[in-house]
Amino acid sequence: ATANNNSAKNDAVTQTGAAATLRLGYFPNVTHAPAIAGLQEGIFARDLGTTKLTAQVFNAGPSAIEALNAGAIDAAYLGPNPAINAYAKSSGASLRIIAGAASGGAQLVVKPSITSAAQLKGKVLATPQLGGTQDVALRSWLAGRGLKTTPVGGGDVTINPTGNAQTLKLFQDGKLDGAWLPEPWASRLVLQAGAKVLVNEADLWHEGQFSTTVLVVNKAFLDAHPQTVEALLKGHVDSIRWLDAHQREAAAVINAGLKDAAGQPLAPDVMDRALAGLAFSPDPLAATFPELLAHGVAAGVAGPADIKGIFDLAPLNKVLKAAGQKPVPAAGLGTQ
Amino acid sequence: MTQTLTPAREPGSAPGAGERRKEGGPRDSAPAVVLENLGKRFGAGPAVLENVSATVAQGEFVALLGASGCGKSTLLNIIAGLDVPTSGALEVPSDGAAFMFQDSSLFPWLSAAGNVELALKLRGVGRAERTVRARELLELVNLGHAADKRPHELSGGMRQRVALARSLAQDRAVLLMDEPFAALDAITRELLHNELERVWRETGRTIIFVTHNVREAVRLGQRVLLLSSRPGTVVAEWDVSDEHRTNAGAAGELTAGITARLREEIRRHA
Amino acid sequence: MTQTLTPAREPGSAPGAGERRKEGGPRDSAPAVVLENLGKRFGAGPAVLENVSATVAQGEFVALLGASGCGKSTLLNIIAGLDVPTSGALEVPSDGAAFMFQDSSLFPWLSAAGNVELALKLRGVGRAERTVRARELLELVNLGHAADKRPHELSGGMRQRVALARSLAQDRAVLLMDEPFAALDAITRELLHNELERVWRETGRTIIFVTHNVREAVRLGQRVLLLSSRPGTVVAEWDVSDEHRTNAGAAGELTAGITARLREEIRRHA
Amino acid sequence: MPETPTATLPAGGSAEDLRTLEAGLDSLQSEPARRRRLDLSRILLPLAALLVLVLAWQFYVTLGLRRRDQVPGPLDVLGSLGLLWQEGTAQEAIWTSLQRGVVGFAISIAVATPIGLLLSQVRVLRRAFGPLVSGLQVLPSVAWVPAAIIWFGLSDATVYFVMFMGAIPSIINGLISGVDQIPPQYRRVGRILGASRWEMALHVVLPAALPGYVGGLKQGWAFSWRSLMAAEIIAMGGTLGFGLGSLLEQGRQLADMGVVMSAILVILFVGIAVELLVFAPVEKRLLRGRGLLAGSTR
Amino acid sequence: MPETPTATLPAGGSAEDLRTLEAGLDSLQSEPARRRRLDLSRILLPLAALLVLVLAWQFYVTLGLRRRDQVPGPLDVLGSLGLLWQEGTAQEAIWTSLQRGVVGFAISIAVATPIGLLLSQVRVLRRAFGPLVSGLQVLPSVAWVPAAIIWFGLSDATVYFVMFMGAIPSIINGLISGVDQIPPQYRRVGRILGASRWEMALHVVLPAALPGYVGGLKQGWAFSWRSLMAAEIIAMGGTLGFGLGSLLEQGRQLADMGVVMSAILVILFVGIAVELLVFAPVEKRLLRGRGLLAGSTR
Ligand SMILES: Nc1ncnc2c1ncn2[C@@H]1O[C@H](COP(=O)(O)OP(=O)(O)OP(=O)(O)O)[C@@H](O)[C@H]1O
Ligand SMILES: Nc1ncnc2c1ncn2[C@@H]1O[C@H](COP(=O)(O)OP(=O)(O)OP(=O)(O)O)[C@@H](O)[C@H]1O
Ligand SMILES: [Mg+2]
Ligand SMILES: [Mg+2]
Repeated sequence: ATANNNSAKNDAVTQTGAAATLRLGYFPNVTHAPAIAGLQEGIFARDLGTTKLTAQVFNAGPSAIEALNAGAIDAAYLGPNPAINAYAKSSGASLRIIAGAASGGAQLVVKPSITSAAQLKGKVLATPQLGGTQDVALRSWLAGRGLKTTPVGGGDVTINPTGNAQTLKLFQDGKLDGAWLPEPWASRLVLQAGAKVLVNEADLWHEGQFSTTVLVVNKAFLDAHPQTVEALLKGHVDSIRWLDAHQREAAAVINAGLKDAAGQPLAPDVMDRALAGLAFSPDPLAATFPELLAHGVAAGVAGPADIKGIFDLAPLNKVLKAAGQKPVPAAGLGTQ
Repeated sequence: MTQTLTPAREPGSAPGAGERRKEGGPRDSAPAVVLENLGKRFGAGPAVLENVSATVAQGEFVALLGASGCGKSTLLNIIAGLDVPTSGALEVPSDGAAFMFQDSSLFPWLSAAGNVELALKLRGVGRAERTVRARELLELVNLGHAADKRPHELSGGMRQRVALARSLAQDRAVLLMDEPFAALDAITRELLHNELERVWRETGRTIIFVTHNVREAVRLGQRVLLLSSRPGTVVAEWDVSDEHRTNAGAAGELTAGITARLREEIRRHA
Repeated sequence: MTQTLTPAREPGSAPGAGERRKEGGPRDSAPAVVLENLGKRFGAGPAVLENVSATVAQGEFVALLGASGCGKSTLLNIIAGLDVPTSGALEVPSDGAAFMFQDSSLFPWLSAAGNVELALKLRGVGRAERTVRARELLELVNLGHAADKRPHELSGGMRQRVALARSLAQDRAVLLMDEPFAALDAITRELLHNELERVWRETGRTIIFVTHNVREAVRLGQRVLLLSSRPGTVVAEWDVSDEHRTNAGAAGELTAGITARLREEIRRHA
Repeated sequence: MPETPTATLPAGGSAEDLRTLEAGLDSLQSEPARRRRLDLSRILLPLAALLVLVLAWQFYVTLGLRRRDQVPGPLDVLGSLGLLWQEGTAQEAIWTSLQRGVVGFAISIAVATPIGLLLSQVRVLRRAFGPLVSGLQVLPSVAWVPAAIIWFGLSDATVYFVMFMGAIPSIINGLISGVDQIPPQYRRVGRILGASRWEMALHVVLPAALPGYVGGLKQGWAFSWRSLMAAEIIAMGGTLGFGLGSLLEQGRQLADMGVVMSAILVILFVGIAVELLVFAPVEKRLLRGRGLLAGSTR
Repeated sequence: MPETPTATLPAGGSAEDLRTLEAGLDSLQSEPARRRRLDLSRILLPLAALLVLVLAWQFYVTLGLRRRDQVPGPLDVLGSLGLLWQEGTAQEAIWTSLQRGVVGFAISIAVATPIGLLLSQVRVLRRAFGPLVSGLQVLPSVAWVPAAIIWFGLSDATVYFVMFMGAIPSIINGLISGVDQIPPQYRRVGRILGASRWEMALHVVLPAALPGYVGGLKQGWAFSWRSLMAAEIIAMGGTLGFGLGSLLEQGRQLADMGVVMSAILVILFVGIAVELLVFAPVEKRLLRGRGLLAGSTR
């Protein structure tokens, strides 16, 4: 009972002042580039001032959510679906999405012999996680082309929700016919296993934009330390700006960060291809969230949920305004 | 209590020579162990003991004889409180009894001395005294040289002697011994007979011991009880007088008489 | 080989009454077991056996006497091939020996009949015959009624009798028995003496048996060997003639002589 | 000083009366009757213990230290479980896992027992491979997943392989440690009875080591089951059936503590049921047959 | 028919000669000398077995059935391991995990032993909680992760908690099954010697159950170590140290088989070392002290 008391302790000491520490969780993944660059370049540390920053690397979504829920970390970079799930299951008590981080960068890659949706009938495809963004996207895309699937694996196309690293190996081994994957895995399959892009998820969304990574904070932390959350957001926005401004160095910096966090960098060609498909922006694309949820319900992997209030973009817009940038909309799903 | 003692007798079995000779001595004092119509049956099997009644006075030395498998060990177990009778009642001293088991039952993880010391320790004897006392007891059974050996390094007879030393280490008023000298050679046995008798006289313990050696029973016991087989009942008892102890002829006669009675008992079942 | 047999003798120990009486009979045939200057020592401890030399003729019935802990069981173990001597040589039949251990050593997961049947099975006896034969052997030791009991449900003497039945179930030429009747009452013991003798006569087996009962040794053995203690050596041997078997007086005399010699041996170490 | 610990002397009556009374008492005390009574307490006591734990849990939840979605109460979990049951997910998961667990465990036993016997009987093999087996035992299940996927793809074979690698070393080690505790006298008797190496293993070593071996099997079952849960997380649904491990992981991924707790409860329940219905009777019978039951609390 | 299995009769010479020769033979056969020789074979044989396995592995790789990055050869893995060593990652991971493993296991023993003794001695408790303990034993480690994070956050306490929940039920069960196999006669002797309940547990039950208990501890260690690996996957770095489990998971996440195999080899090596350096000597000593070593292949 040490870590989780931390936020409570902060409450007691400085009611609405800056927190003594901020614990930030992220994955060693190119889609989390704003976190990696911000840590690597010291941007967060600079913007947080007196608040001490601790970074916590996670391997998988569940532990990150559990840690956030328990107050073991205060903020985290996550995929939109885990964020929606956590929000819905806790009836809004657990977290708030306070900014977007990355968008784009997901593709359906298949064996070169497959060139059309019709050829997928009877094939085995993989997605990273049952009910995850890509899983839902694949299922609804297939449904749109008359191919039925069920969550337990039956139907016209078999979908195996399995870990990305395993997917790479299985594909190399010819045991999979394709996969709907986020970066850098789509790129790794293309460049290291000879896969071909059948669908780019960006093509399915309005203006080619869909959320890949968002920044969330623990709700209790947000209530207790709005000031610190603002500082974090400033660092986040600065980090994205840095990424935009230093496109050439970005790859090297992210790879250095990956090396620190995960022990190994990505191959340069994979990194370049992955970055090309991704866009970094503080806009969480709130308008796409209801559709995201609807797809999940339609695919039978999620129940209907109320996500009104999941966004708290007021602090972000304050920061953006101060930086002279355009405010972002919450699309009626929270404050803006 | 002594008055009410009427050993159950199979109808039709005539008392043999020397039977039922009553005497004075220790049996007039308060009884240490009273068995009343004890019966014992394992599970749904046949009765092993039936209507066993006997009284053992304080300080008495009683020998228990009987064919193999007649229920002697079972009876001792009941007296020691390790088993419960199926019927009947018994009175025993509340502090239980010391027991020397038929198999030596030493703890294999302790040395010979360690086994004896444990008995002393559980009795509350202090550490320093324990070591000395255990050594003395092992010397008593001629095993001073084997004090540090583990049970598996001892011969059968040596193990039995360690068990004897352990049972003597307990200071209970009643001492039960189940064939204590079975695995010993004639000479060692004789030496230990003398030692046991000395200990008995010095401490005034009540001793009930089982043996298959009729001469041993006559040599040591003040009274000899004979258990019949299937079911076990006390079918005969003999008092051993001082005359039997001093006169070899009388002892031989008694031994022969008891053996004849034992043979008769076994024949009944053959 | 019989000619070379010169039992090792402690210097200065005079042969007692009846010792070294040689006879004809089975001992003239080929030897079944030859021990030459056997020595045994456990680890770095003192010698348990030293210079043990003896020859047992085929079909001979030899009794082995000795104080408790003198090395009798160790010697039988060596003869059975369960232990290796530290020095010396021995000749035994290549098919090993049947062995009745000092503790009954029954397998607790098998019933009495199962234990006997296992011995028959490992000998290659067919299933149907096994059941019949095991039942017969148990009847022989008066345990027909306890065939289905597990060892823990048997009394000490009953377990010993099951072990006897099991050792008889083996058809080896040599039978080693370690205190086979120690836990039996006088009458059962007498019955089994007769049975054992009958089996011996009928099958012509070579039997070496250890006992602490000098009368039993004289009753059964054709020859009695006495082992000294620490270290164990054959210090004396007696031939038991037919006269000892028929004449109670002669038997008593021999028994007394052997007992006296045993006492002398033990005194030397006291 | 003398006291009367048991004073059940039947009061008066003719000898005949006495005998019938005694017979009655005896038949009451006889084995079958006692066994039935004990079995009830065997079911009721664990249930009582469970009830106490559930009450403690409810109490903890009532204290309100944690958000309800993080630490759901027993009723919430029951609701969640009911939902899973209605959907059929719970039954499917239980059935899939139980089937795999039983099949995999049976195969593990069949493979591990001869290997364990061989290692325990042949010194050189034991020395050479014993430490390796212990080493394999401490390898986490997840270590086998990459290899299993390379060899077997996403099929049930992968799941079974991961299970085997968890259970087999454990059963081997259990058997070996059971064999090590056999009194050497048993082997000596076996030799005297003329047992060949094979007969020795079959008729002496295995039965003698049986109580220890069954203890080892219990641990082996735990290893299998836990490995199975780990294997079922490799992939959920698709070509691999949906088991309890998948249910647990799905709950975690959806941040649905109700589902997580439901899965935990079901796994716990299966574990307890296997203990009560399989291992407890086997152990009891074994111990009873060897006279080891007296004084045991089993 | 008679043959001479052992014909080592010293040839001639005076009695004195003979005696010294015999003494020489004896001292050669005495315990310490033999023990030293055995210990060498205890190290060399497992190494030989390992070597054979590595050669088989190299052979499999040479066959070229699989791509090299999927099934790296021994040399590739050695290179990968060397790299990890140079970076200090390997040492850090080993040290962190070993430290946690030892501390966690020690605490597990300290907690589980009294509980196990209590359960094995008190029938009602055994009946009530025994099945529950068996149930807990089959719960996969991952089931405890959410609860651990809720209670302890991302601290070492979480890792230890997950370990305890893996190791403690296993040790309890091992002890109970050891106690169950105690010959009842020992308890009877204890009673006769006047042992109180506590003395009985300490002086009779525990030492009598020791060989079975140590076997249980070995399984308990495997459970601890595997649970530790599972716990180390929760999160890497930050407030939680970087252990072998993290290394393994990192390799898996990157699909880098070199790192995965390195981690597996290191875990295997630690497991074998613990077996050889800790459990084997303890077991051997125990068995020797009770005369159970004769005929055993240990
Ligand atoms: N646990 C048990 N279950 C069933 N029967 C038993 C049990 N213990 C003993 N018996 C039976 O009780 C009878 C008496 O056994 P007990 O050990 O008392 O005999 P004993 O007189 O001591 O014989 P011995 O002189 O051979 O030691 C035997 O027939 C035996 O089979
Ligand atoms: N494994 C062993 N390790 C050390 N010493 C042993 C071992 N086995 C036996 N001894 C010693 O060898 C000696 C002889 O033992 P053995 O069992 O042969 O005696 P025995 O003549 O059969 O005695 P008993 O008549 O009491 O059975 C004893 O002093 C014993 O302590
Ligand atoms: Mg008895
Ligand atoms: Mg002996």
